[in-house]
Amino acid sequence: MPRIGILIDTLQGSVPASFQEKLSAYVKEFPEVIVCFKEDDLNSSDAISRINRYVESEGFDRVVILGGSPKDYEISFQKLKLSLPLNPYLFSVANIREQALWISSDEEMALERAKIIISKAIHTVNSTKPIPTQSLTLNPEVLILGGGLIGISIALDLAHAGIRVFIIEKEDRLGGKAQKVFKWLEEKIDEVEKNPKITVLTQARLKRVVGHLGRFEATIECPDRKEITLAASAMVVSTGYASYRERKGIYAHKRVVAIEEMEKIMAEASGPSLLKEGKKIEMVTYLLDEVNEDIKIDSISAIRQSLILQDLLGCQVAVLCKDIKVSSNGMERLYRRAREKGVLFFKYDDPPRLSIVDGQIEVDLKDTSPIQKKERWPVSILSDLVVIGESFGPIPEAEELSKVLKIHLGPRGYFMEDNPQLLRVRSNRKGIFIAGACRFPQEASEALIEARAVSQEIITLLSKGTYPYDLAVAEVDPKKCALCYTCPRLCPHSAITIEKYGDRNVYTTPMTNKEMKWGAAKVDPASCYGCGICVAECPAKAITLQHLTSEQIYAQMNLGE
Amino acid sequence: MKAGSNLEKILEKGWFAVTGELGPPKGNDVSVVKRKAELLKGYVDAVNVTDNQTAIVRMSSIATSSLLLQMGLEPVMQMTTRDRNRIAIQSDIFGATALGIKNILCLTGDHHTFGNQVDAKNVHDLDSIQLIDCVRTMRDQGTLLGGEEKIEGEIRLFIGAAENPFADPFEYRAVRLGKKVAAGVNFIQTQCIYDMNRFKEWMKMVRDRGLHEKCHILAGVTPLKSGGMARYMAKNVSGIIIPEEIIDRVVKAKKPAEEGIKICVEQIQELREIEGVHGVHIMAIEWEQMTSKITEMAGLLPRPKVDQ
Amino acid sequence: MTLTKDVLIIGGGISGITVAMELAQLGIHSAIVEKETSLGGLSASFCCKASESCNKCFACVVDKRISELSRYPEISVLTQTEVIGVKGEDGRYSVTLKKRKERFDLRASAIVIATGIDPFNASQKVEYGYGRYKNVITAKELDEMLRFKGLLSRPSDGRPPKTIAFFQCVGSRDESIGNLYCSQVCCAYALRLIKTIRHQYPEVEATFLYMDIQPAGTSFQEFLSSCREDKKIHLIRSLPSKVYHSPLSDKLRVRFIDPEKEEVVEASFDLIVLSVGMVLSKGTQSLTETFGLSLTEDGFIAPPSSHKGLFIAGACSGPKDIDRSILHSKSTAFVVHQFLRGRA
Amino acid sequence: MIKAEQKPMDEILRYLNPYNKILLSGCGACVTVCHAGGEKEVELLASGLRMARQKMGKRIEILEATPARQCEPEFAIELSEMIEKVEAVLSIACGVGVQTLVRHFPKTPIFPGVNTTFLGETLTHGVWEERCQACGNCVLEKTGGICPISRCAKQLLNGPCGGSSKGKCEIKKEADCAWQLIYDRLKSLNQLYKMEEFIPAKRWGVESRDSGLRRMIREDLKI
Amino acid sequence: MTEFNPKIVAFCCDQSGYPAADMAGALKRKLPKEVEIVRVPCAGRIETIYLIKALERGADGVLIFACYEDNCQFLRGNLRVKGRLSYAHRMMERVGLEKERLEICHLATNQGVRLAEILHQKVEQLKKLGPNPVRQKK
Repeated sequence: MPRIGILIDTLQGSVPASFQEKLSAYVKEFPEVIVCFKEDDLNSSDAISRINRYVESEGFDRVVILGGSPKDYEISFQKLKLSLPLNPYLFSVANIREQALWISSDEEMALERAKIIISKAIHTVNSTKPIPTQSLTLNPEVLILGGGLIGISIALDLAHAGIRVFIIEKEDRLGGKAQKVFKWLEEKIDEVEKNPKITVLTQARLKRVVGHLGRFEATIECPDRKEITLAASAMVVSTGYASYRERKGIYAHKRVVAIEEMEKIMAEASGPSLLKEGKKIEMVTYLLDEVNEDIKIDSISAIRQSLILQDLLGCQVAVLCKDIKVSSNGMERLYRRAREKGVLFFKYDDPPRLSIVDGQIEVDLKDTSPIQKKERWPVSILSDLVVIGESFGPIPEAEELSKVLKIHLGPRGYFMEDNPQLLRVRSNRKGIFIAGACRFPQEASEALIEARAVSQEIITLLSKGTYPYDLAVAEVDPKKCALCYTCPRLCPHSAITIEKYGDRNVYTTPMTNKEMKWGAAKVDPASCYGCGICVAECPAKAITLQHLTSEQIYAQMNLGE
Repeated sequence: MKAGSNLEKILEKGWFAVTGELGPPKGNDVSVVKRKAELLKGYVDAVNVTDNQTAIVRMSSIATSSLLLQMGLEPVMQMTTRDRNRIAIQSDIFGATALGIKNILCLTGDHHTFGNQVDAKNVHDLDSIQLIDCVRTMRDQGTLLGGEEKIEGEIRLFIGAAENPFADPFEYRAVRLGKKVAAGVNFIQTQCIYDMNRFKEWMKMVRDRGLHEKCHILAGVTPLKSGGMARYMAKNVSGIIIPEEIIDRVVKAKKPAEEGIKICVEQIQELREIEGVHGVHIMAIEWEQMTSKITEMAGLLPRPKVDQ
Repeated sequence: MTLTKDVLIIGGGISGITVAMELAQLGIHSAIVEKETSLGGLSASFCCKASESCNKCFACVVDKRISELSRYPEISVLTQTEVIGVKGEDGRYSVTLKKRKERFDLRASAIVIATGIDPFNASQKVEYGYGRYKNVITAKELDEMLRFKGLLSRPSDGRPPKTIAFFQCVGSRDESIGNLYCSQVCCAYALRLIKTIRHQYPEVEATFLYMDIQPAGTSFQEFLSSCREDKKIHLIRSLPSKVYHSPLSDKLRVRFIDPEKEEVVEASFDLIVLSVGMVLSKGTQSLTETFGLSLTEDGFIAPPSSHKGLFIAGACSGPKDIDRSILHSKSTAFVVHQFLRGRA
Repeated sequence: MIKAEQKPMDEILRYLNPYNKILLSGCGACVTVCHAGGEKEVELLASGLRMARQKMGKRIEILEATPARQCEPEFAIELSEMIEKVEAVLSIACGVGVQTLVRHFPKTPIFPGVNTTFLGETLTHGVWEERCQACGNCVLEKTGGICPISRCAKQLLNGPCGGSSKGKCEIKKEADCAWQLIYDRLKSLNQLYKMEEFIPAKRWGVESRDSGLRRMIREDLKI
Repeated sequence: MTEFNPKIVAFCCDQSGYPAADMAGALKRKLPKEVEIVRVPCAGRIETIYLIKALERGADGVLIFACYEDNCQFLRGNLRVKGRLSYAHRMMERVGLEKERLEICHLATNQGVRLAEILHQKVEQLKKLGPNPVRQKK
């Protein structure tokens, strides 16, 4: 019979002494309970050492804590931080404060509740077996997909922190979209190429990935179809976004350009004015928010460009948009400056009409800015140049890549659905991170912060060189596995694979004592979060959660047989 | 001469043939057959007798066909593989020919779930092309399908089949016609045509394969009664394409029915001009009285008499 | 008495907490100094803004993080504590702290300032009558009402409002009060509030008076269009000029330009919610003097040169929502870690 | 593999009406994989039936078992101890499993708890589609590996009927036209000529289900 | 004749429902008497059979407190349990149990107040429905 020690956490007096007495009286009724004592602050490390002493002196092998929310204790006990006298899973918590004392109208009712909770907790410790922990060696090697602004800055961060980095770039050189925009990127690229810890593979394509966190093996197809295989502990997806604009009808006209092209035109501009086919450009109209309303990039570049055009190149600029996006640092001021410089801003609801009037383009719209003067609209702008917003989208390879990496795409085809629990930079798989515009097009300054956050996540993961994990996760009984592929399909973290010859499911035949190997699903314990989705869905009852069996759940229902 | 039917003779003479369609009664009321027969008599060279079309139970096409014979019309007996296995098919062919029926149209038949006996077990022992092959074997080899067994007496049938240029895959439809020709079909009646361009495209493919010389193609037409009908067919009947402008014409017209007839007549005239089209098949479904008017307006009257 | 830690973190909001946790995971010991009695700061008072499904307000993430904090023995938390002075520089700091009466020193190699922001004091916008009319409240007050009371009611009579108006850009993008910046979070914040209210109280009608709608997050487009589809949510591009109170009906009359009619109109509401902008907290201003930090032209803390061992995390470096505060704090943690490695 | 779906519970209840103690037996093979008759479904259905009967005021006792494969006699016979204890058996294995029990337990009524639907493929978790009708002489070689017997409503062998429109079947608008699929596939394999060849009438007789009980004998195995 | 307190089994997702329950406590919200809280790592862990067995074993009502859509720590768990719930509902319909006895409620960590409300409403509703008709007499 198990020997249980009861530990009453007085929680700095939030559990009245009288109540404590009643409880200690109650627990004595259980034969397996051999001792009951009090503690003031269980989260303190000296408390833990006291428990150690108790365990030795009283010789019990299981502990039930009567106190506050189990989450607090579990966090400090189960997360392998403190050296415990017992396996953390031989502790169980009866939440008699939040779930009894505080939610009951009177103490008697509270006691009733507490009793039930305690008996459940005792049942739980009785029925749990110790769950060992393991750990995984993590080599400081990281694979980065996409050598644009974000990929580069992560690579440099990591390299400085002493991590070996591989960059896989599909183009023939690093830099991606940002090259056009940021001059300083050149030196960064230079830095990357000089850094001994960084290896860059250009014109390369990720073909296959096997393994899990800490042991990813990526097969990369290099030019001349040569294949190489790289090992990495973690991976970063920073493949950026695709921006294109379908040019049909009037949008194909030579006087209509996209913002990115405008960037080039202005860069080439020499002298005090902007020329197109030798003619001076006087009126420039920006037409934004036609496609993507929810992306700031266009508004910001439009304001930046318009200032230069208006100020240095002697153009009159009008900016047409649904909403001007100024929600990033300093933009409101720029917006204000632009208006002071004479840039005109118009807001529209129904898209403006474009028409060609002897070589120029006339833009007509209904201005919806809240103003009283009638004559301000309908507005009609005869422009030498119309600059249209990009239309942003996920990169064409996104879908294929998501299959190779076994990570999800969001509804709009960008990497990962918008789920706060992922804290933006995490993917559904342990060890794979998402950064920058491949998750959603955003302006550089914000994306760079995201990049740093990813570096931080990776450093945290790799700094210790090992990844400890306990086996309180889903485990497959190979003999029961029906090989139905349900769990690999459903595992949200792609932690399950069908192992044709998994070492987990080796058993020996009685006669020959030969090792038989059989196919079965296999959970990678380090990548499993222990959510139990596969357990619930497995049609053959082949999967169990070590620390939460069906039997224990029924016991928690407390409905009897 | 395969069978020496009126239809065969007219086509062989190279005249422009006209066939009509007659739906048997949903019962055994012979007067219905009489009434409809009167409406068609003298305006068409032969009359298709449908075989439980759209899987609605009607008087059997064999019985109806032989009634028509008594009334002095030439029937084209339609036969589907939906309801008969190869035993029933072959015995029915014995019977039909014994009753003097000379034309047969081999079909797979509308799926039974469209009809009024949805819980039936369909047969589909043969498909339409295998049926053609079966009839040809009986006629030309004088044996039963797949067997050496000689048939007592001789089967003389002018074998027809349907083809739908408006179903998909379009590029395959002519090929499939080729299969039917290879299986031994003598004449083809098409699904009703509204999309003239697609039909012409199809005919070109047919000619490229030289099929128009191996069988007679009768172009199918159906007068539109109303805008409603046009819309419904365009939307719900797969394998029928009705161009918007035609729907518009009927919908906008003051007298839709007359407009429908007018369109039909124009179509016939247009079809006549197409190389390889040897006749028209007028499917005036439950509107038989219009057949006379259409043929008259289209200048297809009087129907030629072929000397016995 | 004197404590010694690797890092001192000033401010126990989501940013401070995140920095501390990130560092703890790297084995770096830190102390969080929080002037209030409990951690969490501004974001801890936010309610969940889900409707049929999650609207990505990140409030739940804050609660989770706070509860996780006790996991880390590397982190010591000093509540009701304030910074009085600092000695030393370049990674050798001794900070004097005051907890209630007692004063004590804390030695640290790096200092992270994560003091966050205060909501703009709405009474400065006299024309909106905040502080004068009971039923003019700030979005924060509404948020707390929903989180702790769990119901929607008018301060004046406790009855549930039928019509609510949300004023955007109160204290943001406003030259008249010298705040020439966009607080970046208020649009999404207010719209989420509207959405969750509409979900829990389908009879309520909400009017959203704004200048420009600022996007936030990956699925904002869908979110926005779902707001537009809702017949009982009116998005009007126009900032109100004045609010009047009609004592008899106890309603609030709002004057603004109707962009459709192009003329000044008046509409009356049961409750007015002001989406107040962000300003650097008063406490922080004195801090910046203590540490000799400079402010940006928008009045937030300008990033100091990293070799000093002084770092900024979260919204005190410029308006941020929870989401981006967390990201920013993580990135700061990275820099801090690098700094300490460099010294070791 | 074989696919099946559970029969409506009221129908099952009707079968079991006269009995107060039954065995509910699933199968560890196909019906487990298609989530229709595995250990879990046994447990669920048993629970549901007990509740329903309890509500009728007519309690029923249910033994539960899930042999690895009900269609193998030896596995079936393992149930005999339990079956002796009960008045009837409800089997949620496929039709084969049910009849294996029937063959070995002449005295006990055995009822089916599922409808055996078809031989099919899993498209995604929770979606299955028929692929084979076990017709007994396979035509897949002629049809680019797509089976018109199981996937064409009219089981045509010489190309699509007139109801094939825009790649869909006119009988089931959501279903692809098998012959469109065949056409596309042969096209991509450059084997369209196969669709020009006339496929003669199929031998539905001898090998097929229309020829009464089919039995396979491998002389080399059965000695 | 003592008054009828419905017995409710409340499955609480460890990511939302359970912390919310704690918060309800922390805010000193009173909860109905007969509530059994079953703590699960994710609503996705809840098998259909648990729901059915809970009813069979005499629970008057069963509630699932799961995360909001798009906010599941494990991405799809809350959706999966929704599917299983619909299966259970179909079965209950055939058995003749009211759908109201089994329900899913979406919560966030910080909605302790809402959790308390829901529980109280449920109790009222169940009092109207009366005791679980399939409860086995022990």
